[in-house]
Amino acid sequence: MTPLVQGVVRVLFLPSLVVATAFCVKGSTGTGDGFSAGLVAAIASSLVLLAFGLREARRILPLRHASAAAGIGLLVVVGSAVVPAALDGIPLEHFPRVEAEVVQLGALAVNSSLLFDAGIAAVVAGGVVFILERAATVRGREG
Amino acid sequence: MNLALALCVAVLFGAGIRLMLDRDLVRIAAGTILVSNAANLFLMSAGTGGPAVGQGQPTSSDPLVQALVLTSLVITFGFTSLLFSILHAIFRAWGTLDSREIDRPG
Amino acid sequence: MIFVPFAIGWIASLVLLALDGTKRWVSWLALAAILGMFAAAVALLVQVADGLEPSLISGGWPGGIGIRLRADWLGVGFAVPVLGIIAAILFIENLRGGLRARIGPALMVLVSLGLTGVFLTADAFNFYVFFELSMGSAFAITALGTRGKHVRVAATFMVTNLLGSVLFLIAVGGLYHATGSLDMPVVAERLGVDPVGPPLVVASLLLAAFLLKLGIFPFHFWVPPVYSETRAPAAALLAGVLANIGSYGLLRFGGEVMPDALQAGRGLLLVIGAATILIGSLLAISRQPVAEILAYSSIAQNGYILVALGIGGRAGFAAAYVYAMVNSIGKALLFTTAGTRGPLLGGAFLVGAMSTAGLPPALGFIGKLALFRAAWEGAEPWLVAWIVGGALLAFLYMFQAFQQRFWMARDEEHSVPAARVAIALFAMVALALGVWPEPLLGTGAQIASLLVGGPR
Amino acid sequence: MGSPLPVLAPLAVAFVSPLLTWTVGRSGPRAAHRTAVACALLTFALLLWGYLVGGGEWALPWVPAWGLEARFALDGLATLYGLVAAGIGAVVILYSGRYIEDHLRGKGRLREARRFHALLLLFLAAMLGLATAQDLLLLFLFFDLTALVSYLLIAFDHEEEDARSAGLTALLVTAGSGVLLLAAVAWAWLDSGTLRIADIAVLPAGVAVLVAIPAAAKSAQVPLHFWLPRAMIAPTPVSAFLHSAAMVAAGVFLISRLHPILPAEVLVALVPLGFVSILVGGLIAFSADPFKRILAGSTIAQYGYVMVLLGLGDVAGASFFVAAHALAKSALFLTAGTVTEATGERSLSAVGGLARELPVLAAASLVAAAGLAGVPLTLGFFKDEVFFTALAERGALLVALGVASTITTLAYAARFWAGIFLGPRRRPAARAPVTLVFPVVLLALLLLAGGWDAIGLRAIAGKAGAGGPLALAYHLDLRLQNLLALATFLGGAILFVALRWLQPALGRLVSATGRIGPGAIFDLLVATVGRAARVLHGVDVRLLRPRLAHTLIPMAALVALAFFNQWHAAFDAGKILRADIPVFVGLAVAAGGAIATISTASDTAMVMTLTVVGFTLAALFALLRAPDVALVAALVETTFTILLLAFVMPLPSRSERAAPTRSPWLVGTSSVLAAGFAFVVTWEMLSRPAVQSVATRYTELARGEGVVGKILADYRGLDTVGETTVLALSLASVATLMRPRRKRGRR
Repeated sequence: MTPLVQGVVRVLFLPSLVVATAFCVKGSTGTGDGFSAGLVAAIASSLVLLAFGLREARRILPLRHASAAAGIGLLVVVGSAVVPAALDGIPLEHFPRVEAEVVQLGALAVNSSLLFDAGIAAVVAGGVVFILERAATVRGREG
Repeated sequence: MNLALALCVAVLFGAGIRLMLDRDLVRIAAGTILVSNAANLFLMSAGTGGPAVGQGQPTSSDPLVQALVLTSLVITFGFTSLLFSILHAIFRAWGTLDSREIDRPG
Repeated sequence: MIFVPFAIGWIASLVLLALDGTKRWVSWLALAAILGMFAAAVALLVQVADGLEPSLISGGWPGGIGIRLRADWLGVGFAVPVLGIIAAILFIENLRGGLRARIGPALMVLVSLGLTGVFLTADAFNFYVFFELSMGSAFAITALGTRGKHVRVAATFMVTNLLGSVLFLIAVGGLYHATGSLDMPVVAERLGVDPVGPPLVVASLLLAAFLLKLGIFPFHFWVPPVYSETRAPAAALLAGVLANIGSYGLLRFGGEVMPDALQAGRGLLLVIGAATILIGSLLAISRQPVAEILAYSSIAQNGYILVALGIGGRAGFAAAYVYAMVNSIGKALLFTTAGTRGPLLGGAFLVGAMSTAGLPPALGFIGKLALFRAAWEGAEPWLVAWIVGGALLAFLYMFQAFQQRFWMARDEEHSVPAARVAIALFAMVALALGVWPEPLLGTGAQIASLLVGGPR
Repeated sequence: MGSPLPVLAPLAVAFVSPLLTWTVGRSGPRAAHRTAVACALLTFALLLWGYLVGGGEWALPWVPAWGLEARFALDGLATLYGLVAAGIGAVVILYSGRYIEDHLRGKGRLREARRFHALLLLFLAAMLGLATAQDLLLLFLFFDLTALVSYLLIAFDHEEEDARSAGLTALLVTAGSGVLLLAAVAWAWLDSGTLRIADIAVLPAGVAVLVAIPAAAKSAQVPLHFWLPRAMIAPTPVSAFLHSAAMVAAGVFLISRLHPILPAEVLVALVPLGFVSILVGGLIAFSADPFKRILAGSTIAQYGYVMVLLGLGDVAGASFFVAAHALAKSALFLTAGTVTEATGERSLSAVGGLARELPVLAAASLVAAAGLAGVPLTLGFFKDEVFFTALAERGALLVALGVASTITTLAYAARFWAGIFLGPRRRPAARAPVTLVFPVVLLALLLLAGGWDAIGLRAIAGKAGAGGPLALAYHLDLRLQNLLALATFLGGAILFVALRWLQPALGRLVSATGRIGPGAIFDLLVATVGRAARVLHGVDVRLLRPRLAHTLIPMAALVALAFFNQWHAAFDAGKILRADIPVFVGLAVAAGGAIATISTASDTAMVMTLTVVGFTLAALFALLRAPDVALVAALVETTFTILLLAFVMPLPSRSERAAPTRSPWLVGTSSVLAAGFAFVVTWEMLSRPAVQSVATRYTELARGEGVVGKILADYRGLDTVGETTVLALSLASVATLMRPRRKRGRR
């Protein structure tokens, strides 16, 4: 890949992560939710993978932890279903309840569905990157 | 409007099936993608038929249908990548993806 | 209380995904999880038997907003036996050296989770999501389970069933558009009062999707290669367990959600069912390898479920449920036995063959008795003759398979004795359910009165 | 009807003994044999005690959901059939100890001796269950169980092809017709609301016919008799026990048990059936050469007598006849077995004049043959007397037929005995071991004792017919029965002498009817079913299997069927607003892209067109005012293109991969059909009037912003959790499948 493209990709990488978190956070007010966040992150990292090749990409991105990220994401998602069920018998109950007062952090209403979206984003991003990294290694080896 | 939507869903579905009837497994997999796209468009059109929903904001179509389509999109994404990895395994085992050779009558 | 099996399933699959499935203890951990879900399902059954209907709305939202899970006779009637069969299949597979794939155990738990979801959810789209969860794990198990050349059947299996899922998705979309709600009882009630009449087109889509799942005659072509070329546990899972999504779907969507559409399609169901019995049996007779005979036999036997549904009414629905369970237990036993070697298996296979042919005391004859009762009640003498003919053909191919597998072939290397004893125990259960058929018939009667809505 | 113990004890012992014999047998065939004999004798003794104590009844709730109750009772009928089964069973098992060891030692399968004894005992238990059952469903259960155990016993030497095919034929005829019995049970239950025989007034005629067919099949009556001669390939003890005393008795037992509730017109039909079977059985007995086939023909004939007696309504007489015949026939079968053991020969033409070498066996089997033929001073005389008294009041024709039948019986009994023990000696006979002779002597003594005062059978048979003991005695006067008996002896002697000339003609006649008889029809039927199946499979593989199209055609047919049923549904094309123009453009582009995908040359081109379709759809979703979906659709499409390229790149270019598609016209029509199918479904759905949807409640609850995000994350969170799990499992499986090639796990 020509250095120009590599430069652009490197420049673009961090802002795309910001956009991803924006989607994730804005879920409950505007468009965007966990999936779009995860996909944006996945596309960004795949761009790095394509632009810099496998070895270089492993240096820039923590590719080794991709499957771990997916695992943690899934843990959060499943947790947000199971933990409220264990506590008071109703799965997927988010805190604070709708009628309860909402903790405002600036314009952001902080509640547990943010965590839920973040978990989904982690699963999507981690999973896709893991496959791409695995596909790259297989293609690398079998030529 | 209904007629246009129905026509487009029909063409997408027909093309998808045409691909799925092919002998080459990659085209069959592509056919499944088209068929799923047709289903998603069908679901989406189910939402638009209803009365325009939502005040203030630009009237958006039925939010529940949007949620359904989103879920179906993600599931299709998961399954299609699984299907392609199976094709990859078949290619490694058989060296070909032409279903005529592979589908020796069992 | 109703969320307990889900919680166990999710946590266990999460843990198992992280572990290396090829190790033996991981497979045993998966078995423990499935047994936990089975116990939770039995607890739900006890609650339903006491007359109360446990239900719960996810997220604590008011009705219609959140997704409603509920356990009624139909849901629990399917969940308990199916989870039991999965546990039995995995138990026998563990004794034989466990699943080969790294994420095998996790997939087995995910199949159980998916099926529990399918049986216990009252929301049509949620049904689709759990339907996809169990199908996805089945695709993965087949893909990972088959060796070398056989991996091609995973493609055939996946492509056909993806088409089936698309049909079901379109049907759910249609149902939502026609009634404005996804909650099954609400959909049923609004469809009942619908001026335009039942959406027959949506009903035909549902029928096609579930017939494809059951492998019934016009949609049966994917069943023989897939059932006969996957390894024993995967084939037992597909034939014995996943076919139930088809029968449950027909009972739930046909019996509860769209009863008048089912009534309109009665004749069609009878014809398709009868054709499946004849063609499935003939194809089974024509084949030599035992795995293929069993594959075609499961097509033929599922035809009886269609016939029972075609008769409909209280006796028809009861017969459909009893036959669904008879097929699941029978096929799971047969496929597992066909996959193992050694003494004691002849007896187990014989019990399975007896059940398929309808020979007492194995549990098959209970299904036939319920079917005969429904047929006589529905005043369909031609159907009685057809079922008798089907039974004769079943005698022919099942005992030909028995003789060919156990009397002609000599088994050189024997499987692990513990596995063979486990299979013998599984056969004992099939015998016990035949000698004391109360659980099946009682649940069948309850389901029939639930669907027909008559006095409990 | 007394305490449950008298019926419970024998049943319990009977059902435990096969398991007991199987486990004890582990230490050796001798141990298995001794336990088996002990168990059979114990069952016999318990039954006798139960009868003497006055019988008993035992009921337990079986299937409350259908109001069924498992009820067993030791009444007269049950005692008689139980005693016959247990008694003959004990004698046969005593005999089979030595027989089966020699039989199996030759084949190197000695360790299977315990399985043989266990199966015999299981059969005994099934017969006992059948005899004592008081409920129609229980009758069916044990009726079919006997058929299954007989299948396992007939095909005991399962390495021989014809043993297997004989077993399968027997199973198909007896258990196959058992399914008719199950249909009858279901009908009777619907008709009278209960399955308890005592509570049913009368069975409808249809049910009676459905009961008569399996009964006739199991008692080897014409036309379903052909399985019995073929089943003679089974080891001798099996023939002696099943095919003389127990298995074939189950059929007539079924009719005797249901006799009070069977309509008269069906019972009467049994009389001609019986006589035809007597004729056909006699023919087989006259023309057959192997010992056991003669006896098989004789069994068919003798059970013809029983059918006639049942047809005339004499249940007591029929039961007495079954008991007397069982003693004689099993003794003759055992004789045949011993002769085969001693000489190694199986047919009459190969033996002769063995009286001198096997004197005791000759004497005992003479008594048995006399018993079969109804010679005075043996129990057999009374069975013929019963037969004649029943026929006496029914007019001259039946009496004549009766005499003709007894003449044939005398003739083939004499043919069997004389053929073996008299005439020129063709082959030397080794000394027969005591254990193979003693059982025949025991049965012969019983027959002689029976000749004196019918060893108590008169009382038991009387009770079986729910009446007083049978009036049987020697009357030295010129009553009709005595005259008929004399006529029988005269006729029989003449026929036996005439046999020497009739023999070849009869042989040709039987082999001719054999080609068109029911047996041949059965084989033809099975063969044609097999051929039709293979043809169908050819069609299935060539046409159906490889192509998905054949799923679509029935699917389209289903939808069309539903569509035309609702023809009146209003179809409206919907209004065209100026604002919708971009939507139409988007739809057109998407459709165009889809069609373009079909004709792309290489894989990468196909992936590109797929992306075009994907992105147009994303744009469409945006135009249809669904921003969230548009966003995710676009992102999924991009990720997907990258993944697809990663998969597609390593594959060889398509040109050398794919050959031209199969018959294009079929593929063309199927896809057009599918398109039409989708068009109909979508349009029919879109034309339905808009309905008040739950979506409005979601919007109010979420106060109008970020509704879709809230639905996904909160209101319908369970869907999303499920879907994320699906995604996780798919990605995990892809990762495992994509692992570079290395030996995956140990075998």
